[in-house]
Amino acid sequence: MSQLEVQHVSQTLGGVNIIEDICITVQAGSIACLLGPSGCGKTTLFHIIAGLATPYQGTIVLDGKEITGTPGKLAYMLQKDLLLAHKTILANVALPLLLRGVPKCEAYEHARSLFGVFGLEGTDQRWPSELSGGMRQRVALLRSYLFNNDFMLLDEPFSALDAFTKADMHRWFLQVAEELGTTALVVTHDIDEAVLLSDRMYVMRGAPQRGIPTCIAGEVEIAHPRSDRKDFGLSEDFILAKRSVMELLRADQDDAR
Amino acid sequence: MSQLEVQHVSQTLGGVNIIEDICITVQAGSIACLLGPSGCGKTTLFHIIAGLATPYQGTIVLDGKEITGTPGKLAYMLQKDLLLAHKTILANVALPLLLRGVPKCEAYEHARSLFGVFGLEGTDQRWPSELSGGMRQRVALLRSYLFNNDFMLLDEPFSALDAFTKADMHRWFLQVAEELGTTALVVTHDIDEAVLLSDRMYVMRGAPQRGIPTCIAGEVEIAHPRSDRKDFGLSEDFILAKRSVMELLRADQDDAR
Amino acid sequence: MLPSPISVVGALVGDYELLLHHAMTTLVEAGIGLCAGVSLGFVAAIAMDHFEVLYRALNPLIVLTQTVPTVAIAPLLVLWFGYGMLPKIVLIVISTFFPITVGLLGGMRSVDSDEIDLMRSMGASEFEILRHVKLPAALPQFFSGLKISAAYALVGAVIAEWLGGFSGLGVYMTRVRKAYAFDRMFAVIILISALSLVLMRGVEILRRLAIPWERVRRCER
Amino acid sequence: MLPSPISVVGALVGDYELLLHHAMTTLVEAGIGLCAGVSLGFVAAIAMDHFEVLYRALNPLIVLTQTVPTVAIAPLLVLWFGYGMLPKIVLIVISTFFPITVGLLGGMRSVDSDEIDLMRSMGASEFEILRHVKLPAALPQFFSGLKISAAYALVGAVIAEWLGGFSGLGVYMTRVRKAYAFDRMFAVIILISALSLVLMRGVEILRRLAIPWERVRRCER
Amino acid sequence: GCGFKPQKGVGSNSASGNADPELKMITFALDWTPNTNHTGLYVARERGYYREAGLDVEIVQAPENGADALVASGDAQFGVSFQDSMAGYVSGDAQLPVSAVAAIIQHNTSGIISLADRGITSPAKMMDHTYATWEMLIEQGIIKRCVEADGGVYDRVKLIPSTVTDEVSALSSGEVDSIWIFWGWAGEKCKLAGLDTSYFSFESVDKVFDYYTPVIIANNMLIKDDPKTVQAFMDATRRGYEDCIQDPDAAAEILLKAAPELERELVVASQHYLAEQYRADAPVWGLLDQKRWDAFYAWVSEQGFAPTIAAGAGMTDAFITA
Ligand SMILES: Nc1ncnc2c1ncn2[C@@H]1O[C@H](COP(=O)(O)OP(=O)(O)OP(=O)(O)O)[C@@H](O)[C@H]1O
Ligand SMILES: Nc1ncnc2c1ncn2[C@@H]1O[C@H](COP(=O)(O)OP(=O)(O)OP(=O)(O)O)[C@@H](O)[C@H]1O
Ligand SMILES: [Mg+2]
Ligand SMILES: [Mg+2]
Repeated sequence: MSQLEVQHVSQTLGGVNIIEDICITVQAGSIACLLGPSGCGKTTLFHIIAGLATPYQGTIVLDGKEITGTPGKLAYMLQKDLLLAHKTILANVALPLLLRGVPKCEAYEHARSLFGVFGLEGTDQRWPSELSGGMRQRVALLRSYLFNNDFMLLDEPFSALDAFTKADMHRWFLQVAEELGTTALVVTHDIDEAVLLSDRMYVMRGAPQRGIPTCIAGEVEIAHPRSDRKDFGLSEDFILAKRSVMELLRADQDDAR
Repeated sequence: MSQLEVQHVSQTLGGVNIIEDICITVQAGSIACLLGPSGCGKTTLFHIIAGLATPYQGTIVLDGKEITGTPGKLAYMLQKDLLLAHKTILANVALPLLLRGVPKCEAYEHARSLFGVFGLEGTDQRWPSELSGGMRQRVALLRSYLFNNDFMLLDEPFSALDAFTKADMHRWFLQVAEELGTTALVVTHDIDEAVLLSDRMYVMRGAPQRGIPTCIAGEVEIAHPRSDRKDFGLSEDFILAKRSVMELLRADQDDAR
Repeated sequence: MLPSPISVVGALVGDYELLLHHAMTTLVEAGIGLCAGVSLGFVAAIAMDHFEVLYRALNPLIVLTQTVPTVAIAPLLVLWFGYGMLPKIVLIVISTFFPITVGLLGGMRSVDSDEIDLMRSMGASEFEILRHVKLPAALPQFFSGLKISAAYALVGAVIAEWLGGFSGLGVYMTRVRKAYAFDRMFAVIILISALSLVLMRGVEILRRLAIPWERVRRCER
Repeated sequence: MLPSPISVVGALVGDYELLLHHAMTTLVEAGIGLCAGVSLGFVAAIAMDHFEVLYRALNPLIVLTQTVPTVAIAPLLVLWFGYGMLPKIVLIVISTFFPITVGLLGGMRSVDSDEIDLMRSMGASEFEILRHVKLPAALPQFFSGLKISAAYALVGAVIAEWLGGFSGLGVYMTRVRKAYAFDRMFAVIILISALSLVLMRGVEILRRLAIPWERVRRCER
Repeated sequence: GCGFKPQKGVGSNSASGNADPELKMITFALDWTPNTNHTGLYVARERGYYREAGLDVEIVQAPENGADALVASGDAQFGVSFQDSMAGYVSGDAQLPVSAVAAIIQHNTSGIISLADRGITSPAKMMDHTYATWEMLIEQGIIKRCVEADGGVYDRVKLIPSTVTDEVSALSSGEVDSIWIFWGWAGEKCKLAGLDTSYFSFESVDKVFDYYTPVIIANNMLIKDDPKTVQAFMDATRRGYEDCIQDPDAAAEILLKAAPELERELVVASQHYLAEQYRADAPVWGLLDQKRWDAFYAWVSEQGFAPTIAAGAGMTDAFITA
């Protein structure tokens, strides 16, 4: 269980102000979703949180320790699946375990045991180029999970999945988070998904390419306990949360025009 | 306006039977959506229709002419965005026009005039690596559109877009299809999107990696005219169609287990 | 055996005019040879990429040209092509086109096959695929090859001049060596190295200009 | 001037035993030299990739080793390293490590920066990034370089043997050349070419084994 | 770098530039780089002797050991070679169609040089010392014969492969004890460098080793079809060498003008030495004595270094007459 704080982060890329003064807090053991228009700077922010880029301003704090610019502290699933073309699927998935010093046999064993849950049976000896887009995405998710299931940073983890596979993965994710007390920050474009998965949603607003730096438009808390999200989609809490987010997003949309 | 017929197509890859005896007809001027579980073989089928792969069995017929194994006959937007890293965004978008022999100036002019509609203002001189995932997807869609807007084959064209940008693109797509009489076959995981955009939906069923070759589970016709899809989402036709598709998909899901 | 640096500099300054004259000859030979070698390497790579048959047929032949020690065939080259520039340029071409061909072929074959599919789906001809995808993608490896080739072009010219001839740094080198003038020997070696460095620096600058998108990648996200 | 093919084959058969003996020497030299050159090239590339300072410092130096005509420094090498194998191996190393270094460096620098980001996000050390991403990605270019180097190793050995020595194909070659035995001259050239072809074929096979994922890509979708 | 004028013209393009179309184009291939062995040719060209003879002579620097092939193929009409290396192709079944037409230096001025403190004053003293060999059969045969004639055992000469390009440093660094040199160039260089050396010539050990080295060779077809041109060329060349004998200093200047890369001091010293040696005791420069020629080849054949060589093979004394 880890707590993440994004404090007053701003970033400039190629001379363009992308995000400005972003503050986000993800409570230990909770799941937060980040929504915002395409190109607003979600991935940019995630790169900073993951320590892969240094922000122009601001700090990232994990469990009270500053980790700005320090990679390797949390699991980061990038938007591109980025499977290493020269490793088999199994080797790709087991890589984070090897990096952590787990012996090869054990790492492969452990990785293989999760292939079923992810609907990847029979693909362990295949090369990445032999998998479909959705399968690659699941491989990338599994890899991130194996690296660190204490804090996960997921950039559109389910976008290439069909409705039912996606529902399966949601169920798995919620269950794992419940069991292990995983903390997570998830980017998604699917509002239903955001409401279903998270305790809190942050909505970003801005259009950096048109000169409007992105900031946080608002946040929406979901009171409904995460442990009880079966058939949540039809509950009032759900509709309420969804409507709030839609309003925040729409305001942004109108704003940007 | 073109009519596409996929006749009894089967394919085997790496010794695995992926799809078996697939038959699909897309009427001239209509839009069809293709749904199916992740990894079932949608992209495989699209590669065959686009002429990039030769099927093990079966033929592809466009406007009464067989085009099996002949690429270049229709616009194909691949699942990966595949922007050429060594060309600017504008050059990427204008490429199909140049390939068709349009003079450079004119091609660039024409391409640039559509940047606004796609929310890509100010990106024309950028390199692909400087764009966000959703922006890249829109660039790829624009490129396909410029290649051929008579028949379009779109593999998850909107999956990386947020709800509002997606709605914008839907509106644009329906309008263009209406105006130009575009015929299209679209892969999507979003059932709402499928019902919203199409005249007919095909649902695939199978799990080739587990030894179950994919076939067509069924098709759903949407009677509601495409020219009148505003607020369609709340209509009875919509709910009806959605439910039918869900049933087909679910049956598949249960089946595969 | 090793002359003092002062006497080497002295030789460099003292023979300034003579060295300049010889260097011109060598540079012209190296320049023509490099251009011809690069062109040939280009054509060979493209042809071999396009026609698998040609690849199978030409590959051993090309390897062969690299395996015959140049100094061994030098007398033959003189016999066939005379005493002028031609045998020298032939020799330089032989030693420069190989890295270009290997680099370009490697680069063109490493292109993501999906990108080629994309181009094919847009009805691109083989030539258009070459122009828009394969060549740009092969540029980094091409420049790696060009760097090697540029280094060899000058040395190749010098060695070729040992074949005989009237001027050139290789001629100068053999003569001063025979005359026991080791300070001048080192002076010309330094000159050759300096010229090579300038040449390779030029390749580096060309590379930067030709691959602008590489600069962007470095930019942190 | 050109001997008839029959007399060349005659020479090849007639001098069979002698050629075999000389070829052994040359192959051993080329083998040791190539291994040493590849190792050195490897180390240099990795060091230069890792330390930008080193890159700036070493790059001109490495280029320099390529620009000094080997035959010019050959006497110095003998002076420093004696008459044995050492000066020959040094010469081969000098001519083989360059393509390796250039290829590896080029390959390592062409890695998708996102893949490196991914590795960093998983807390990978520089060494682990090298091992899991950069080196595998540089393999195609490495093998392009190795192909060039292998071709040069044998020729380098032959040229090095002109430095003097008691056996080796280069020694044989100078002897028959001085004796104007052109049939045997061509016989040895053919032998050298054949050996090179075998060597490069070996590199090609190694490449196939080392890059299994390349085979998959060819597979049509 | 004073007075350097680039030589122009390549191969057979005699019609271009300011070449006189009346003149007959002749290509002369040096054995390698220009040196004092070649001065007579440069003098003859510089002073217009060739032009007067109706010839336009171009002097080219051939690849090492390459002149013979060039002359044999007819790409050059004349060239420089050595009687010992010609043994490889004047008999047997791979003959080159060339013949020696003049001796550049009348006697064999080569021998073994060593540092004085090694005490190699006669061939037998080479025992237990190193000798840099080119590994040629004839070369080693000569050393063997010399050592044995002096009462030594050849096997005790320590052979090392020759990599010597600079005799002075090879000797003074101790890299090698004894080296085969031509006195007119390397010997004079050692003297100029102030080395204290011992030297003996092969000719002084055994008269059979007074063979001709270096010689001017001509293409056999040319000799047969156009003896007039050969004669005209040889006459003009002889005038050149005779000028060298007369005025070594002026000859040195002419060589230096053609090859400014050479070291003036050495060229002058060498020129003075060779002034005595070009003609030596012969009545005219260039004379070839068939008896001496045959005597050496008889020894070569007898040792089995070459197939039997017929009398007078590879030479003609028709163009230089006393
Ligand atoms: N080259 C190949 N060799 C072997 N199997 C392959 C190859 N390419 C694809 N496959 C298999 O074919 C099946 C279908 O892949 P395809 O990409 O068509 O799926 P898809 O329906 O597009 O899935 P998604 O929705 O995840 O993109 C997958 O199980 C995949 O593993
Ligand atoms: N290297 C760069 N140089 C300049 N601008 C960049 C660079 N990288 C990203 N950008 C810009 O930063 C903005 C935000 O990009 P980012 O990828 O963070 O968006 P995103 O919110 O993740 O969008 P999406 O939902 O489409 O993935 C975009 O406008 C993009 O063009
Ligand atoms: Mg993003
Ligand atoms: Mg797909």
